[in-house]
Amino acid sequence: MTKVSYGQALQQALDLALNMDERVFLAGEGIGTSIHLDPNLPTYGLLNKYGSRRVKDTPVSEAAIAGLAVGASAMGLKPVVEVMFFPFMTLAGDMLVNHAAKLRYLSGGRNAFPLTVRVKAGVNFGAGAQHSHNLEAWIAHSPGLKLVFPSSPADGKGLLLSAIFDPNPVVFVEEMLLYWMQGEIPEGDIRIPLGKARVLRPGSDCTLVTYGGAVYTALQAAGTLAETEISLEVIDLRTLVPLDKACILDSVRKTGRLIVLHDATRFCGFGAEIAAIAAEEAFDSLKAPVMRIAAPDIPVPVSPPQEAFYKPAPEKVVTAARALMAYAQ
Amino acid sequence: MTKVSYGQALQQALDLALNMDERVFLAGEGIGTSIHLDPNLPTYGLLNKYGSRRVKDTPVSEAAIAGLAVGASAMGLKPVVEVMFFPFMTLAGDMLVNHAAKLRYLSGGRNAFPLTVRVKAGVNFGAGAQHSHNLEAWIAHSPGLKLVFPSSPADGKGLLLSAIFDPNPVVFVEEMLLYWMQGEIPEGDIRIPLGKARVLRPGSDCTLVTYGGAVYTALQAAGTLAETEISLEVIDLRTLVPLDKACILDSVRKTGRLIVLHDATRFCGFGAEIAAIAAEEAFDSLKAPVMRIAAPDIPVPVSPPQEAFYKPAPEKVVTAARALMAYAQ
Amino acid sequence: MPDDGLNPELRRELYTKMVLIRKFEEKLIDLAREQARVIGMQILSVGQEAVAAGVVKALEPDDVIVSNHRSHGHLLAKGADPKQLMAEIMGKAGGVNKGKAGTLHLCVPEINAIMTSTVVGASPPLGVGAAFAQQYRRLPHITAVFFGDGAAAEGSVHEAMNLAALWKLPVLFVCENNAWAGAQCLKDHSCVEQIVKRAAGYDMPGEAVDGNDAEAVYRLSVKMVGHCRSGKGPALIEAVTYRMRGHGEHDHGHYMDKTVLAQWTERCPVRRLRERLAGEGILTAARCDSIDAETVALVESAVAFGDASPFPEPEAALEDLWIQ
Amino acid sequence: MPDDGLNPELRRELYTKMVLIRKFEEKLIDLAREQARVIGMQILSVGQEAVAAGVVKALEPDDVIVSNHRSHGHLLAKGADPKQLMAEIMGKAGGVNKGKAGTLHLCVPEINAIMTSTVVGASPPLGVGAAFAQQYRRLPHITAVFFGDGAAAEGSVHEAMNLAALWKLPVLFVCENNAWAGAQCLKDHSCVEQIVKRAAGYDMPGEAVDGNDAEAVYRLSVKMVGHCRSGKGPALIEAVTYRMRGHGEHDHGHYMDKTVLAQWTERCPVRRLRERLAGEGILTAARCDSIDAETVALVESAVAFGDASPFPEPEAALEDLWIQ
Ligand SMILES: Cc1ncc(C[n+]2csc(CCOP(=O)(O)OP(=O)(O)O)c2C)c(N)n1
Ligand SMILES: Cc1ncc(C[n+]2csc(CCOP(=O)(O)OP(=O)(O)O)c2C)c(N)n1
Ligand SMILES: [Mg+2]
Ligand SMILES: [Mg+2]
Repeated sequence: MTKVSYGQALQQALDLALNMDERVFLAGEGIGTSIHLDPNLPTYGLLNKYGSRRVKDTPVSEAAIAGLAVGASAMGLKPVVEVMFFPFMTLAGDMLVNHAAKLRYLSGGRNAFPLTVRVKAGVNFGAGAQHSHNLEAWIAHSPGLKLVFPSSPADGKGLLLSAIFDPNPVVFVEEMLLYWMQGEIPEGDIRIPLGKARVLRPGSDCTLVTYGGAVYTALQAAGTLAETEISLEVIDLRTLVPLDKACILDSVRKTGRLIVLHDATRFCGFGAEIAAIAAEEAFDSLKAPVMRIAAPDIPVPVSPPQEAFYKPAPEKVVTAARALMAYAQ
Repeated sequence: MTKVSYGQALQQALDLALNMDERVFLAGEGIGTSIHLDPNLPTYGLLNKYGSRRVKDTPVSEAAIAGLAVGASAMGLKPVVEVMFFPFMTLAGDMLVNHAAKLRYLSGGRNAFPLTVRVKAGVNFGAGAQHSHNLEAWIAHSPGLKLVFPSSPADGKGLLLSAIFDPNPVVFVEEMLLYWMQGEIPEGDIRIPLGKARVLRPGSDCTLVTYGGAVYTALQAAGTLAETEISLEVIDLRTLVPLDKACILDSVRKTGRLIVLHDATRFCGFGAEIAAIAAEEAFDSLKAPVMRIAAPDIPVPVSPPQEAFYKPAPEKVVTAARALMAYAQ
Repeated sequence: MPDDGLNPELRRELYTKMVLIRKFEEKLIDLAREQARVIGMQILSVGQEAVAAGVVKALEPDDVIVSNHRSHGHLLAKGADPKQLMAEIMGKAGGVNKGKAGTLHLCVPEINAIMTSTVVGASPPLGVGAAFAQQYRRLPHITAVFFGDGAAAEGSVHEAMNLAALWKLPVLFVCENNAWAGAQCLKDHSCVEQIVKRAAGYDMPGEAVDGNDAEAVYRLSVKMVGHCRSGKGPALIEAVTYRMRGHGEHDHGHYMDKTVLAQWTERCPVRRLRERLAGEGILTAARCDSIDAETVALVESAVAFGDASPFPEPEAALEDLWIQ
Repeated sequence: MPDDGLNPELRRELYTKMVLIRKFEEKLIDLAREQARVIGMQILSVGQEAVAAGVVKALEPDDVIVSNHRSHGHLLAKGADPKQLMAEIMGKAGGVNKGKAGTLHLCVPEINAIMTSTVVGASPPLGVGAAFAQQYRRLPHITAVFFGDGAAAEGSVHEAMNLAALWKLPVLFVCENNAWAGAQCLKDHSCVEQIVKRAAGYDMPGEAVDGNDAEAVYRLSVKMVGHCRSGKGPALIEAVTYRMRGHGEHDHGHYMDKTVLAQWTERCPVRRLRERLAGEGILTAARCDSIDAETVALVESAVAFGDASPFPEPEAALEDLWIQ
């Protein structure tokens, strides 16, 4: 185990993958030569180490970058391409959703697209709605794409390695504001299987399901709640597609209460799916309504107090958990 | 009242809007001169009637078509543009989601985008996943866009008129296979307000929430169920954003049971939002689990038996309703 | 290596391929009329056979093609099995894609036709990705990408060309300018009459050619394929041709000028080549007739194969999405 | 009508505008260093002021501009209030967009700067839409669209140009080629050295100009604006200039060649115009100094205005999305 930042953990995964498999290459805008000179960024130093054949800076052309990944993966390569910020995923949408996700299926299983798309998510860096807009629910609603959204350095490394070597197309979401967060990671090619959630903090009163940066909002709230003897079980999904339904349902059946939390907007967000699954498959265990905590249904504003308002705060989780505990059917 | 097809009803709305307001213009691929010579298509005959200044055939350029709508509406026009099939919405996504939906908000309310995007949805025309892929959940998860999905000629006409004259950007989904379905419509500029659902068939045992072409699946199931004395209340949402939550909740509080039905795929589909709302806000009225009936999480295959398999059938609703009635907590 | 001299054998092969495409698609015209024998839209390349035959003849078997919604000709020219193709177009389990693709997304890996997309403008970025893999793996192969004059208006085509030229990828862009994008004629959807004008904007060679002359298409293709294969980057061919039918068989072309159509019918690429080869004594009329008859028989056997194949099981729709 | 002769008054105005842009942004450099006085990235046009000033001077007040992420210069040139702009960049309630836009999405309707997008490549299709409205309403106005050399690789730019040229829309495309797209220099992201080469592919006039010479930019703009306004369709200007700082103030330009930067510093557009006007006796050095000093004072008062303005209420984030 070594202690590195989330960004460095991702970097190690990229480095290992490049090192282990000649079929892996990276491409994206400024992933080689970057305006940022920060060793905590995932692609830092890789151009120097692997050269411009394997680490490719591209023009500002999201559709072509995604097309590059689709076409190259159809030929057996393992592209790892970057879409800089989640809102720009719209520009890569046709290539990913209509091609990477569908063409294998339509071919009757005759081709394959073992590609990975890395994309940055997150609010609270003051750039506003055209840079900050978590669209994981779009990807999750596109059959044929896997979807990973890790919250820690160790998960980041292990899941990115799994994503890169998964034979299916994977969208890998990086929580930008975590790049500098430190954590222990194992050395070497240690993979974490896609599709396995993790109980980050066991609890008995109420289940909280979340992922990505919101995990820390949840843990903070769990700490506060513990002071007043409410025991919150925090589940980090890690992979959104395929979803570890068993982990969620086991927990809800145990606690009888469910809060879903994410930084994306509420309406038709990923939380709706989790809530729906609980209402369908754990209905008889539920002792109280399901609660979703999410961003309000607005674009991300730039002004700091408003951007802070946008992002769900731990206090909202605390209030929700208390309300659920107080609920009498 | 006159009897016309769904397509002709939409046509009347377009015709009226063009006639009433000089600021309205239409643009899209083949909306003027079309490969289809069918009076049931919404834009049939309008080029002849209004000329090429107001009814504009465009190049095959979805981003430019959407950009045209955004830019022209910012200047006070009321564009009604067409994206031919839902999957091609991916190509217009940046202009609609990052611009039409966000720029007014980011401007602090200083501009406006009174545009309408018409798009065709539907399976069962044998074209496969690159033509058939209902993405209404994407739009619904994009704050700043209204979303309409009418199921009948009268609704189509009344809602399209409201959409065109709404000061906000609206995505208007047309259920392609209904174009030829006949129904009564009122004459003249009769509008149906956005955001109002409709109870299509009152019932007391179980609520079914749906929209678009799936409404007919629901009604057929309701008929079958009535034979065995299960009374299904069928709600046609008509507008998905803004959502008529009150109508849904009133019904669920009355029946205590909820089925959600749509032709889009299940995972993170619009049905998840409805199910989540029920689990949050009508929990104490629910007598049984919520059930979602939707397409399986696969792309739309071409082969007829498989395409038929993809589309949720009335029998699934019947089975679900019976299961809910038999459910004992 | 393809012979870049047009020897008699090669010319006969060109003719044979074109007849195959024509007869195959003429059969589809019939089948489309008989409801439910073929699935979905039938988007045919009748009149454009010389482009598919001429370009593909200039490729090696290991070269890759990426096709669009009007794909039958490209795939047959590359060597796709007419039986499996026909069964697929019928939506049958014996189809090359088990019935999941139908006519619009045919994928035939065994002939290196790895992707077909019916999203207009998608083939160029897909093909650029394939060509990248060829360059990356230092293969001597190239990728040929087919797209239409209508597709040339899509942003994806621009991005693909810039990237290909910037990285000197071995991709041959083949714009089949058939004068139509749906019901819009060229002057209604393109600001330039010649798409090939755009090549200069990417510092890549571009040439237009009579797309109804298979030999001319072949000759230009050999040159451009040579350019791509030599590592000098992409090239653009604009094959000027004409869509002899409606956009698809559901379109009766009410907006098409019958005089213009008649003029292009005069220039039918199959007949032209036949007459030329007959004139030069390379194929006798009798030999042509027997090629035609053999092809018709081949196509009939493809239809019989398709008819005999069952539809896939409905539940098999759940297969083929994920690799475990 | 703008005078297309470069009379002394106009030349003085050009200078004054450029000084305003330069001083405004130099202040932002300071503020960006003092944490939390300005919000988000500061993407400045230092060194590119001649493009904004020259192009906008050739426009009428009723003409529209659509800008991109590097917008301050365009907006100030068009007449945006520095106070409200500064307050907005600080995220304050008194900002031109109530703090919601920050630096990247400034919208200033009163000067017909109706949209700014930080999505690279978005300004051309947005501007084409605006120009369509001008043509549709038979207005005598045009739309000028600013975008970068990096943006030229986006598909949206291609679609916008084709549509504008096809419909002869009154839109002036202004490509500010500042040699960089983030940390990628032109030869690493574009297959052509001159973006203007692409104009021919749309049958529209296109000319490159020294983007560090405000008078040359103005002269070419007058010509191109005239073309657009006369109903002949769009035109493309490529203003060749240089980004004198990092991509934004968070970027210290470690990848930039200091020698090249020094060469371009020699060609500073503000100094060049000042020296030229002084040399010709149009502005004395003293007058220049007093313009500079007045501008600094103006900028300081803008900062004071911004400082004095409160942050918006958090809950006001819920406003301004929908029109009821
Ligand atoms: C992105 C997208 N937009 C629209 C369509 C509908 N469409 C199918 S073919 C076609 C015309 C294409 O014209 P062209 O590229 O010239 O090819 P051709 O049909 O003439 O062979 C259109 C608009 C589509 N399939 N994909
Ligand atoms: C669609 C999109 N992709 C990527 C980015 C990130 N980005 C911001 S500015 C920039 C470079 C743009 O270069 P150019 O168009 O030349 O403008 P300049 O910054 O040089 O003024 C990039 C890649 C973005 N904002 N939008
Ligand atoms: Mg065509
Ligand atoms: Mg630049």
